[in-house]
Amino acid sequence: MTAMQSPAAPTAARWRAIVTDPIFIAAAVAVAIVLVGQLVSPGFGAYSQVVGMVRVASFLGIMAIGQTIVILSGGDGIDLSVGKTATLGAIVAARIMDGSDSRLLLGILVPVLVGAVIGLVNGLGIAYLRIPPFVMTLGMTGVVAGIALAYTGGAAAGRSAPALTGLVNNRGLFDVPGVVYVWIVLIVAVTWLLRRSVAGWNIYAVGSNRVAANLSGVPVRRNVIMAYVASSVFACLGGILLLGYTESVFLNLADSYTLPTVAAVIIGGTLASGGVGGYLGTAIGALVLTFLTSLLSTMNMPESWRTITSGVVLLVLLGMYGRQRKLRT
Amino acid sequence: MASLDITGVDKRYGGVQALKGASLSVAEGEVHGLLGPNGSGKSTLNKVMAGAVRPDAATIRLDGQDLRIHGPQDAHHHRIESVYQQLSLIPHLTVAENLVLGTEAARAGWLTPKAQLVEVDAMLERLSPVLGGGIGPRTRVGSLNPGTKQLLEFAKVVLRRPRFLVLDEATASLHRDQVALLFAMVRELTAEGVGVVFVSHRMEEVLDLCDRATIIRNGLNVATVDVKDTDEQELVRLMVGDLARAAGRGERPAPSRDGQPVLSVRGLQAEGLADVSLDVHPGEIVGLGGLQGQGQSELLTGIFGASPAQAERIEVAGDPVEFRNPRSAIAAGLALVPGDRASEGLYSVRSIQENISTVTLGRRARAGLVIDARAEKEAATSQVDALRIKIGALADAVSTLSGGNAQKVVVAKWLLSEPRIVLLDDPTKGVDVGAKAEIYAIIRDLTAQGVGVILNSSDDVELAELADRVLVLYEGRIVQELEGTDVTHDNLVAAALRISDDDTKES
Amino acid sequence: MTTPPQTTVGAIRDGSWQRYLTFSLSTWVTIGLLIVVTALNVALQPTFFTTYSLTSNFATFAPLVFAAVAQAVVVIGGGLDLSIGSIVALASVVALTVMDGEPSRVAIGVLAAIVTGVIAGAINGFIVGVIRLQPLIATFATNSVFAGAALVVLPKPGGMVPSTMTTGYRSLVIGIPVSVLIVVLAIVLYWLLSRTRLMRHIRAVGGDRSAAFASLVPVVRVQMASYIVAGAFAGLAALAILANTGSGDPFVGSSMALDSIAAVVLGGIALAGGRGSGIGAVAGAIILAMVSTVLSFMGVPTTWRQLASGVIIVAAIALSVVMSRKDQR
Amino acid sequence: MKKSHALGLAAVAASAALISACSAPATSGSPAASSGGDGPFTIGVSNAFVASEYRTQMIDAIEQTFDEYKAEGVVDKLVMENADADVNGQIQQIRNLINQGVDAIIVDPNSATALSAVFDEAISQGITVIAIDQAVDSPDVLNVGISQQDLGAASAEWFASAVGDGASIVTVEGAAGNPATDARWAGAEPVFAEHNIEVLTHGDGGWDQATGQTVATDLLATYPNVDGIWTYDGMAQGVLRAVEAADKTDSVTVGGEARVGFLRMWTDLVDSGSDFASVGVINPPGTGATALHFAINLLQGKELDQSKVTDGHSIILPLDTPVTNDNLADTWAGVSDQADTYVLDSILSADEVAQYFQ
Repeated sequence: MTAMQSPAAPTAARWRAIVTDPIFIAAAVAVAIVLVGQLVSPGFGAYSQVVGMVRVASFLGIMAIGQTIVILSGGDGIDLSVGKTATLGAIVAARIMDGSDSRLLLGILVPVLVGAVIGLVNGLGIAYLRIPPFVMTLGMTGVVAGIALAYTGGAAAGRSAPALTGLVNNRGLFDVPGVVYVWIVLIVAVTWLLRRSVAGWNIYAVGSNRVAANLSGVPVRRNVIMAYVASSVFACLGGILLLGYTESVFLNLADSYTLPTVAAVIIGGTLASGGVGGYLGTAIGALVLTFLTSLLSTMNMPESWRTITSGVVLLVLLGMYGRQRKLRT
Repeated sequence: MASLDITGVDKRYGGVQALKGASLSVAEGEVHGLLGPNGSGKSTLNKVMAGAVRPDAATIRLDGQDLRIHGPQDAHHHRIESVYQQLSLIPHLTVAENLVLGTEAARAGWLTPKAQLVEVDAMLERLSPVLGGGIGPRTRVGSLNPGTKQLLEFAKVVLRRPRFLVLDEATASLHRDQVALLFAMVRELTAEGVGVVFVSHRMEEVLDLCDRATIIRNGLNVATVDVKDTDEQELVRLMVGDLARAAGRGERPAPSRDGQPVLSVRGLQAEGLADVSLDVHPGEIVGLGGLQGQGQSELLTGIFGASPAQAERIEVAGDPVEFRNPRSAIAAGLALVPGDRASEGLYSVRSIQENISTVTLGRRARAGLVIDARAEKEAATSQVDALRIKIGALADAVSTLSGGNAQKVVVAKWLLSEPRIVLLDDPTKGVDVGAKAEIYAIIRDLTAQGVGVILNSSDDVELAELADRVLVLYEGRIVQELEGTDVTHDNLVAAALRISDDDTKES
Repeated sequence: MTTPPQTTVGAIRDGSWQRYLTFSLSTWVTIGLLIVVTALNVALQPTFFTTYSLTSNFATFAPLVFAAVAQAVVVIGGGLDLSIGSIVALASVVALTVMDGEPSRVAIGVLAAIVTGVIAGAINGFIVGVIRLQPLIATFATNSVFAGAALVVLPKPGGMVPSTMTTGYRSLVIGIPVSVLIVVLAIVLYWLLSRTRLMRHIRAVGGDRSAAFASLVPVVRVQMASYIVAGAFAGLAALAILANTGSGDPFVGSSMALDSIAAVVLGGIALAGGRGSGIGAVAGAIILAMVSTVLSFMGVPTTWRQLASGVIIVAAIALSVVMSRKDQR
Repeated sequence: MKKSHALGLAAVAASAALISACSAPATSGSPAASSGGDGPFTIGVSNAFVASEYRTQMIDAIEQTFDEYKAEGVVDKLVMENADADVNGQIQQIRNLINQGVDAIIVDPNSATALSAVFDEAISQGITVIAIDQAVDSPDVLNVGISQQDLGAASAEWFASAVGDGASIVTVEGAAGNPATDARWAGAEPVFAEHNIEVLTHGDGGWDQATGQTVATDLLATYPNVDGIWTYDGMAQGVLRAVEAADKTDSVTVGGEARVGFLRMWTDLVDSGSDFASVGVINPPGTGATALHFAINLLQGKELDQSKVTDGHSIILPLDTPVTNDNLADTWAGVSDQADTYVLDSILSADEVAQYFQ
């Protein structure tokens, strides 16, 4: 983050700071994957393919906004319910929109409200009952899955509004689909909010030292709760966009996104213990993960080796900058 | 005669040089005092011996042989054992489990506790008169009081049969009779030829127990003396250097105490505090004295709404207030510079700018929401300039700063809130001399503006220099009040040790 | 712990009788939950105590029981292992391949499962202890690696477990179902483990890493060992699954990591480490398994069952967490 | 649907026959289903994957058919074990059913082999076990369903003729290691070989249209000159969307699926004047209800006509006529008001099932 905040003074130390910055490393890895992909299977680095991959990354990226905030807010923060919440958001949205543009707005608002309630429950359990976030959100995963099942009766119905499908699937300016612009706007907005709003600074304060934050008059619990609310809200938003991608919804649409959101945050250089990092890194982390998945699937590598490779890549990246403090200092 | 010699120890933490070629030599059978003001590097030196800290440079010799100590286990291998200032008991384990931790008897990995339990029982039996009731080998350690824990820590190390024993502030939380027992046991050990390094802030303990003493200051050796040939004044002089002499009462006129107090507390109760009442007048510095850990910090956090406390009445400038949390206290014009800078005062991984801004962020923000980057920068810069904080850039993490500058950042964030009452909990702990003087100047400036200050300090020299009045606490109560010219170093030491009654000195 | 409640003032100040009560709280929650689900099971299922019912129920509990003990060891040591499930999968397919359906090779198969678990655990331990990556994200990454490896060993479900294993698993020894004995074995193994110096050190490291380091505990080695022991238990879980299913499946155990964590929390083990017992985790695993059985016997409509179980589990976890925190005071 | 209508009548007929035919009391715990019983029977269903609309449709059909039998007094209780579970969890489900004293179990198995032992437990207690959707190896369990291999072959036949001999294609298939994925490929591979079609790579679509869409996009980028993408139910809609996004619906042939969402896109394309062609081979979720008919017949003591049984314990149901451009309009008219996830279905009537018995 430091590299981003300070004016670029081209001294050696400054350069070293930039080169060892997780964001730089992650971005370099993302570029490297595209280059390797282009060498291994020509066409992988083509403009339209890269745009296509960025589009796919946007779903993960948007769901990871909340995960970033939750992890930044510290206290072993993590939200394991994002995948299920995103799925529920998409299910509710599909049912409300039901293929009609006139209900688009309602179809976005209601799921977002549903998400806010889920996040509120997570936040209250974590802030007031002081249930460890890992356990609380893991438990909520079961609850949200249950809600989705009870709500749909086992078969999700409805369809995305055409405008939403168009936003995600139709190419717009520079052949780039609208969803990518939405994501870019969100990257700018979230990064800006984290750096330039009172709420954002308070998240960093709470994440880096809760005792000091409390003693400085920062409302710790309120910030923690808001982080989880934001997480579920962005999860639902991501789910809604995913609905636009597939047009119709199914019961495990976004379930598999949970752990990748955490991975994207960590690859993006946000400290797992909170207080340091930001959304730009996460967005690049989402690109890295998506590019990697795409590369491995076009390389005709069997599923087994693809799984192994992605695990190893994650470990190597973490080894480069995710190490914890030594005991003997 | 066998001895443990450690020489040429250098250790740097970030921007702070904790040790610069310090050395220490302990002979078999002696108790060797290690003295120095706070932050002089005593604990770091001890930890180097214990293997808990990796020195930048050091030579350790045992009986003339070079030793390599890469970790606590290496030290243990040479039977060098330490009681750290920060206790190393595991809260969820029992007393017996803690006492043998790391040295459990085992056959092929399976615990064979019987023989050891006999030793543990014997040790607990020995300690039992001063240990408090109901503590047995199967008691869990977590809920025990600090004194008991400290004794157990000592017992744990003694059970390891040390040849050399480091006791770093091992008596800080102990009662008088507990200290007496510990001393008796130390003397038994030295009689058996054990060499002991003894660190304590209580001069009379050093004079009582030690044969020799090494004094370090700012990471450098000052002197090694035979305790028999010296006295308390001399030791204090060596420890604090010229500072003690130079410390005057400052130029400040004594504040008036006629008007309405800016802060008035009646009947404050909390854990570790019993029925404390006090008044602070505008421009007044009220010191909190006594041995540390007698409720001073609890009093400050209790007033500030940061820890559960009930008061009959708290008034700020005559208005009754009730602080449920620090936020309400801040709104009423209070500020707290907490005792543990790193864990309570700073966001160490965040920038200096953010640390300075945190309390007053909402005031400068547009509509209370959006940060005005220029206003933030100006505010922080003004504080950095005013307090002469030495920084690289405002965007640098606060962890890059030295102790004194970091503390100034804590102070700076409060100055921006323009407080009416400032609560300072040991504000110069681990701060070097120069920065200390600057912090004193800041405190005096505040009082000149009519701010009321409560200052808790572990440094009696500091209280003597700054405080208009000192409330001496003992076991959570105000037991004595020193005022005006009575606030002297000697009186403070006397009051802290509660020897004034016996010595029939002035009070 | 045997101090009677009526006690002297001195004892109250030292907190011994209060500690007696509060120490029990989280244990009592676990025991209480176990009693409640068992009672419901017995009430709803009159055949509960028949030999077949006992055999079959415990046969299903056993794999999660071992996985929960594995997780318990790691969690007590202050870590977390998200890869338990894929270690189970890997160990099971390796053992299956080694045995190749030959009853004479059962012993080698057992050894192979445990050794596989130990190796996987050593990899986890090395990454967490020596390389110092954050356990959550590190084991998430190794989870991919092990899951991929399982697919390499056995690309698709199949293979035969020696019939001696499957029939033995369902038989009786002196009138007691073998599956019950195997769950008892898990308890006995943990009890034996708890009497080793290693487990004492694991608890110390989980309780306070730096204090343990200062107290001569070889922290890094102990951390590694905790993952290795967990791997060994995961190997045993793999064997229980093989005996229960009679066949191999590289995808088995996918839900086991999160289930084992839920079991550990239900068993009164604090995720912060240092506290609790693997025997609690056994109880937690059984509670978790029985909740779904109870709901099915209660005739809760299937679309609502998941929601019901989610809510019950969250409530039980909250109770367990809140009570175990009271122990700390 | 049409066949469901027939079902009601069939059920009436069947139960009428039943009431008159069955008078001998059933001995509980009779070792074999063939010994016959007079009911009413308790039926158990085990499904270990609920987050799937296909499975829900399957369960719904079973419930509907069950209710019709119940109205006739043939059955009295349906015990549902319907929750996400792995193999071990499904074993627990089946044991729960055994413990609840069911007479027959209809199971959509998670594994072909891993449930064998628990099936033996059920059968030894006299329970009739029928596996649907995925065949199992246990010789005493009756498999009822279409052949996934035949489905793969049928889809590949159409596809091969659409892309032509010697074409280059890629595939987007289900999850690696999944039996249905392997069986479908086993059916398709010889067909492609026969037509000299080169398969450049196999994509893994994870039975999930979002993944299918992403993988197809990736493959189109790296193999821009492919003649077709062979895929099937679950992923086809996503693949088609990727092809559409690449603007290649005219040049790239897409294997299809018999699901409303896909049919809608297909119809829209055809309506917009495209000569897009595809195929939807039906994998009917209604097999579950068909299996219930088999279960009732077996419980009533009827003997299977061994000439209609494959490898001793499998009933291979014939494939329905696939959806192609020829019958697309008619098919679409019948299902256009269903949800996108609805799968074209067929349930054998009780009469049709009776044909399988002696």
